[in-house]
Amino acid sequence: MQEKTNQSKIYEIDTIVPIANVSEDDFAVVSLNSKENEKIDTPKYSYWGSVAKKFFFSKITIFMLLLMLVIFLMAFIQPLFSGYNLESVGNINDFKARYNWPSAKYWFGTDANGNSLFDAIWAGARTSISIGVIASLITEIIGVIVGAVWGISKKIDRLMLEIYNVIANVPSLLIIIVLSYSFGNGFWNLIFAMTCTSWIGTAYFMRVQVMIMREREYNVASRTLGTPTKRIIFRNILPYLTSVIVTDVSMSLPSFISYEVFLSFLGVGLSQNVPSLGRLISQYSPYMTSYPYLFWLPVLVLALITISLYIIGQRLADASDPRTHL
Amino acid sequence: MNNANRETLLSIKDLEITFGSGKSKFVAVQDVNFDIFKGEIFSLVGESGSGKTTIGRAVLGINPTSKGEIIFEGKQINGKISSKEKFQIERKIQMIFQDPSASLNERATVDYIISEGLYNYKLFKTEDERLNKVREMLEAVGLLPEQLYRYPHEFSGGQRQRIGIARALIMNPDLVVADEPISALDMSIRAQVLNLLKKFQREQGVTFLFVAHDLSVVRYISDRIAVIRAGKILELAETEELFKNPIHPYTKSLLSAIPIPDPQIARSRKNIIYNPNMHDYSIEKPEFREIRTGHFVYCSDSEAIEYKKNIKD
Amino acid sequence: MVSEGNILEVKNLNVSFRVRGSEIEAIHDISLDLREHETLAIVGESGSGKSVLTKTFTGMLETNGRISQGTVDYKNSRLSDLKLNKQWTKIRGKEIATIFQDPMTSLDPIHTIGSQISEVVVKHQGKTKKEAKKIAIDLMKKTGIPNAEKRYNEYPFEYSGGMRQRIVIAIALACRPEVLICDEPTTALDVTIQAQILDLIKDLQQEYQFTIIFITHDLGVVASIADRIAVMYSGRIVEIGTCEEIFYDSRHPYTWSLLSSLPQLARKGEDLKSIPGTPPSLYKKIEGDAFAPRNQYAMGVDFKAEPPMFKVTDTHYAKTWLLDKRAPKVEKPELIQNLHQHMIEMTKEDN
Amino acid sequence: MKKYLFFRVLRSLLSIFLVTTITYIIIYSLIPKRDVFSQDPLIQKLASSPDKLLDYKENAYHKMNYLDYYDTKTLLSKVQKETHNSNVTGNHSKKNFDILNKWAKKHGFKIKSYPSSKRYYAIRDLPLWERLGRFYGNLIKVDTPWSVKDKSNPHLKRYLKIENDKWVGWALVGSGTKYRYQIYFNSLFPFIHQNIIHFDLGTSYPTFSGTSVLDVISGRQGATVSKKYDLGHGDIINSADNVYTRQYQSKEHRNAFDYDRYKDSYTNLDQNYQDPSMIGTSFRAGFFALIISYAISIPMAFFMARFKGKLFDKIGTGIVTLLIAIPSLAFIYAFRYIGAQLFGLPDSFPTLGASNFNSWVMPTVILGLLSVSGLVIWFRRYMIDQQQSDYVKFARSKGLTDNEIYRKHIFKNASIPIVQNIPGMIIGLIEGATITENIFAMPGMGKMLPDAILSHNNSIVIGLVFIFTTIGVLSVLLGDILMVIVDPRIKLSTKGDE
Repeated sequence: MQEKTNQSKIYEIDTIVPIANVSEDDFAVVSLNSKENEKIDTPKYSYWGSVAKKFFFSKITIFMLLLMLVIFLMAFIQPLFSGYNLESVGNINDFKARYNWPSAKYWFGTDANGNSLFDAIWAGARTSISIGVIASLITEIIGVIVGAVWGISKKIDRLMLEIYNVIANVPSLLIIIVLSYSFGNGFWNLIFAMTCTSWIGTAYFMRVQVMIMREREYNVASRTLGTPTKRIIFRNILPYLTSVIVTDVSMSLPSFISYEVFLSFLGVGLSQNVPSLGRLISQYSPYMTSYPYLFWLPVLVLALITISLYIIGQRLADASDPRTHL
Repeated sequence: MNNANRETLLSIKDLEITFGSGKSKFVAVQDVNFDIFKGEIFSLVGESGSGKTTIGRAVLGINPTSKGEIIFEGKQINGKISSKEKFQIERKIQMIFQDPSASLNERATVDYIISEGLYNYKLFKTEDERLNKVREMLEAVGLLPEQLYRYPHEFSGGQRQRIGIARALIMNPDLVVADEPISALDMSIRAQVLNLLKKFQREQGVTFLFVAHDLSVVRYISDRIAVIRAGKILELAETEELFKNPIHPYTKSLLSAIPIPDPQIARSRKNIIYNPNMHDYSIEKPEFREIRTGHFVYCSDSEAIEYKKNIKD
Repeated sequence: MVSEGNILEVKNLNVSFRVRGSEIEAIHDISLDLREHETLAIVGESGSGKSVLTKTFTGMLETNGRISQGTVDYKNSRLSDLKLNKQWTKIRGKEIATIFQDPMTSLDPIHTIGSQISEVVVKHQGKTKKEAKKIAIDLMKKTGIPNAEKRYNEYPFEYSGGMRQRIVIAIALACRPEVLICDEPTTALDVTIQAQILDLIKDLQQEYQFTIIFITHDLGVVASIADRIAVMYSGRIVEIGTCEEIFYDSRHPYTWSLLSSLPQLARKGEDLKSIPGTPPSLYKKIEGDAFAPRNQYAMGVDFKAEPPMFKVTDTHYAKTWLLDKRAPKVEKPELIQNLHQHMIEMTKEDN
Repeated sequence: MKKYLFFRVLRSLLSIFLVTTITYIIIYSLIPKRDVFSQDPLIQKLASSPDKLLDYKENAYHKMNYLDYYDTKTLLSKVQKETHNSNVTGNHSKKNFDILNKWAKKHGFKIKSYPSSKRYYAIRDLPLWERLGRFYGNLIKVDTPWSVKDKSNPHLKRYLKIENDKWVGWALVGSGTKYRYQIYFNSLFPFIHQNIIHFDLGTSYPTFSGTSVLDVISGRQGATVSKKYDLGHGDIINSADNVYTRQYQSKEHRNAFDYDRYKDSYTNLDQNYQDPSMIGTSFRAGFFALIISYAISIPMAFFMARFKGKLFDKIGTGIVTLLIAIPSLAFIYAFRYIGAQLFGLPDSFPTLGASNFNSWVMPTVILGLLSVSGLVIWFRRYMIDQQQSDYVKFARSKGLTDNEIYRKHIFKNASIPIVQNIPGMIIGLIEGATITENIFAMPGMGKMLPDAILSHNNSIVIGLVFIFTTIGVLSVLLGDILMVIVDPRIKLSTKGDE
């Protein structure tokens, strides 16, 4: 406090200001190292390091990450041992095996055919997750590449815009339903139907982002340095779009899973013998009041999958935005 | 100095640049003629929208031209040229940008940013050679070699602008277009950058096309100055000549607007406002004329006579 | 309560910001009086805290910032105690209005120019919409908008930068403020427009008698307009005095550097005088004199203890150890020693 | 501006055309045509009589434009008429075959014989382009006083006049036209109706067999209802007839009772049904869902942005995250469960039917809620972006209160992108409706689509694609025009070029 009042005090010129620890010698002009002024005091910055730091900062994120890991492991390992078969009716006449409420023996209970819901859910989850992940990957890869080229090249812009305008006006669920109807049922057919036009939405989104980027001065600078377009895309533009791309993935993953669920619910899409969460939900929806566990457990698992994927995606997108690193 | 004996590096002839087409067509630059001599700093001064940046970018081949020629080292470089030729010219003409925070790739290290051109033209044999070149350049612009692997946003505005300068000058260019390189910087930092440009001119004989809106800055740095307004060059002269004998009323107005760092003079000084309607060009068409040696003004015949009368020496 | 003749008083003001868990001091121990009807220029480079200081006068600090110490008084009210936005709306505009640097973005893009002026007239002068329109058109004429009646119904995107800044000024005038804070109003403008806007502000002050705080990083600009100048560096006022005192008799080495680096003073064939290095990062705690690392006259003491404010005259104060009795007597740089003489010669020569 | 609009509309039409054509080609070239019978119960019944089965199948293909099919009787009448050879019969013989085959070759047909009777019939596979040609050729039908060509009624008057008709009141009445009332008015939305231009999207099969696709989608549904028609002079008639749909009926099909009632040849008419059409059902639910969705999201986003970082914002963000992350199916079930348990609302539309208000509540509210999350996220984002802008800072410095700034400036500026999003909302609603209508068994277009797919009703699928695409394209067009109205900076003429 003493020091504070001292600072505020005003002294006449050419007086001796009383200060501690200062001698007469300190009042001599010292020479400066001009390089010293150029030093940067802040610790060294690493982009991915900061992303990781920011990402793992939140407890919710870590919880969701663990949840997602558990679900993924269960979905991809458990079915290998359970040998679950959707169409198995072996226990249909064994009344003891039918309609068991969740218990120590049947963790998630059993259904009308005496099949274990626990097995069914993980087998279904595997299909649903696979579809979501594969469809998102395809959409994102094609979308980002096409979008980057589309945004850079003025030549193909007009043509692509026309194509986009045609496709974007049609509800995507309608496209998926009609295509999966036309191509027939099946895992890969469904993925094809889903990704057939979905990439163009991503590509358009990327195009807009790239066009915003394209006119930025640092890209003009790269052009004056003779940098080829390909390198401009990979070094100058895509790195800026990581957070945008991650955001897009985090939205598209749950939506593809949701599409699969709904299509299976309608009875379009996957073949009859492939288990999926959508199929389980649709199959068990009549039991909503009589044997609610049959219906609500698959719904719950489905919700947990998409929520964890979505939240992790959003957090990752936030973390990969350097504005949050400061 | 006698201009006839000097080697011309860049020559611009009857340049016209338009944007858009049809109804929305907009002529940004018209009837522009000037030469830049080897080793000089030539300044193009005008307000925003005058077309000065457009000309600078046309020289770099970023803006297409609609008429006229840009001749660099005796060869036309605008219009249709092969991409190979263009690539070779791109190395020789470099640019320094206005906004140091927008013109550097924030996701790349200083090392990559400065080396970008070296990579493109394979201007090094070994990795060591490249690193040495970059270190030398860093030193030359007053930065520290230890900052090689830092990212642009870790630097201050003035430092970033020096990175931008390093990136352009490591290419060993013949001509550098500096597009308002200091107007986004704080007053106290500006001098650093100007000194640096001057140093490269002096020591390496680099030629500069310096684009600015402020005559006070330009006076110190440039050898010759062209004043541009609404896409047309109105006056061109050697720096001291222009300041001592400004002829065109627009130049006079620009000069009168320079803030004077002296309270007594500043308060009494009158601001000259230029009215473009003062010229009557309905009968006599204006031209770019040499009023006296090396001093060109855009005027009509009768104006030229008038101007010549008023020249003091 | 402010003293007689003053309209605003700042005492021992500290402002700090919370950034990522740590406290950063943006304003350090500033005391300042604003006299009625004067024009005070605050000069400093970006990050020196000049805008932050004036934001405390209108309660417009960013949400992570706060006044950690000291007081701000305006007439009869203690501004530093105001918390709610509601209390501030009595001050903002009506008492203290601000115009900002970028006229291109200061106006709402989807409302007409006219409606944005009359909105304020209705609010602060209690007029009807019809009366407000008349007043708005008058203000537009006064700020030099030709064809004001017609342009009343145009949108901001139809105006040029200079014209928009005139509109921004017209809006500020419509508030009838006592104090007008001009936060770098000409930095984004061309030189000729800058000169015109400065003239306009001067003329309007003559007519409306408001007090001006003029913020800029260009010392050259304020010579014609300022009555007093405060030079800021790293959150501190390092020198304050009348316009003449700052230009002709400055005492702080930072002011010297600012003056010497003005391009108008440059001599052909010599290097421009520049200030080496960069301003200190706010993240780092400052010890001693903030300017010391860039100060060619720095002494050992500058790295150890913060210099106090020394009084040069009744109106002139500087915060540098060079004014201590123990310090060696340092002459200011030769370039600015005979500034006035030099400028007279130069203007003569240049016609 | 006009020129831009013209090209804009032209492009929209082209979009509709392209999407419909592509769908048509994909469906008709990829889906085996025999699939249409996979759900058809008649196939089983006819299995014992192969001739009838074949006739049934070929007739169906004919209706669906897969091929042209002439059974023996039709074939013979064609051939006899053209060759003036009355000796030819349909019986299996070399002579008959030669004559028939000669005709068939000339017209690109193939002569085949029925499996058991061995009598001849003719078919011609239609190439895809010809089918497409027929589809578009028949797409638009304009009704004129010369539309009716009935040889049995040579004295039919041909006119159009405006008169006060005793059945429908003031109307543009036609004679010689297919429809009696060309333009008429009534209390149903959109109050002015026309019968001049009709779209024909083909014939539905196997469900709603034989009905035109458009009638399936736009015709009212449910039980018939009687209405009172007051014809003046105390003459009151109680009838289920929908008099607005009176169409020309040739003499041979004429029903004496109807002829007596209407006193002219326009006696072919639909009934009045109590429930709205599929399209009507979907529109009704969609329209109110749109309103619900905006009514919830806009204030919610407004206050979340207004109190950014505060409790309301945090709770709102949590809710929105959940809404986005939970698959819509799960969300709908959960909500349906809550609605049924807590408010006693029906969990299926047909339980109480379209006439009961309660049936509409849940499907509409849930459809609206489905779009809330997206809208809230975007509107909040736009508002927050606006908060940062300089003009807000300036508005504050000129002494406007926060309320004024939010209401007059931020809200309006943030609304511009929202207006642009309206088409997206409508397209999203179509998707949402597909889900909700199925879950609530609501008889709308959204439910019709999967129904049509499961029953392999290709004409309906294409018809629905056409309608959905048209709605999508028109809403985008609408969005663009709205943008010009709300944003002074945009001029239509430049927007198309840039």
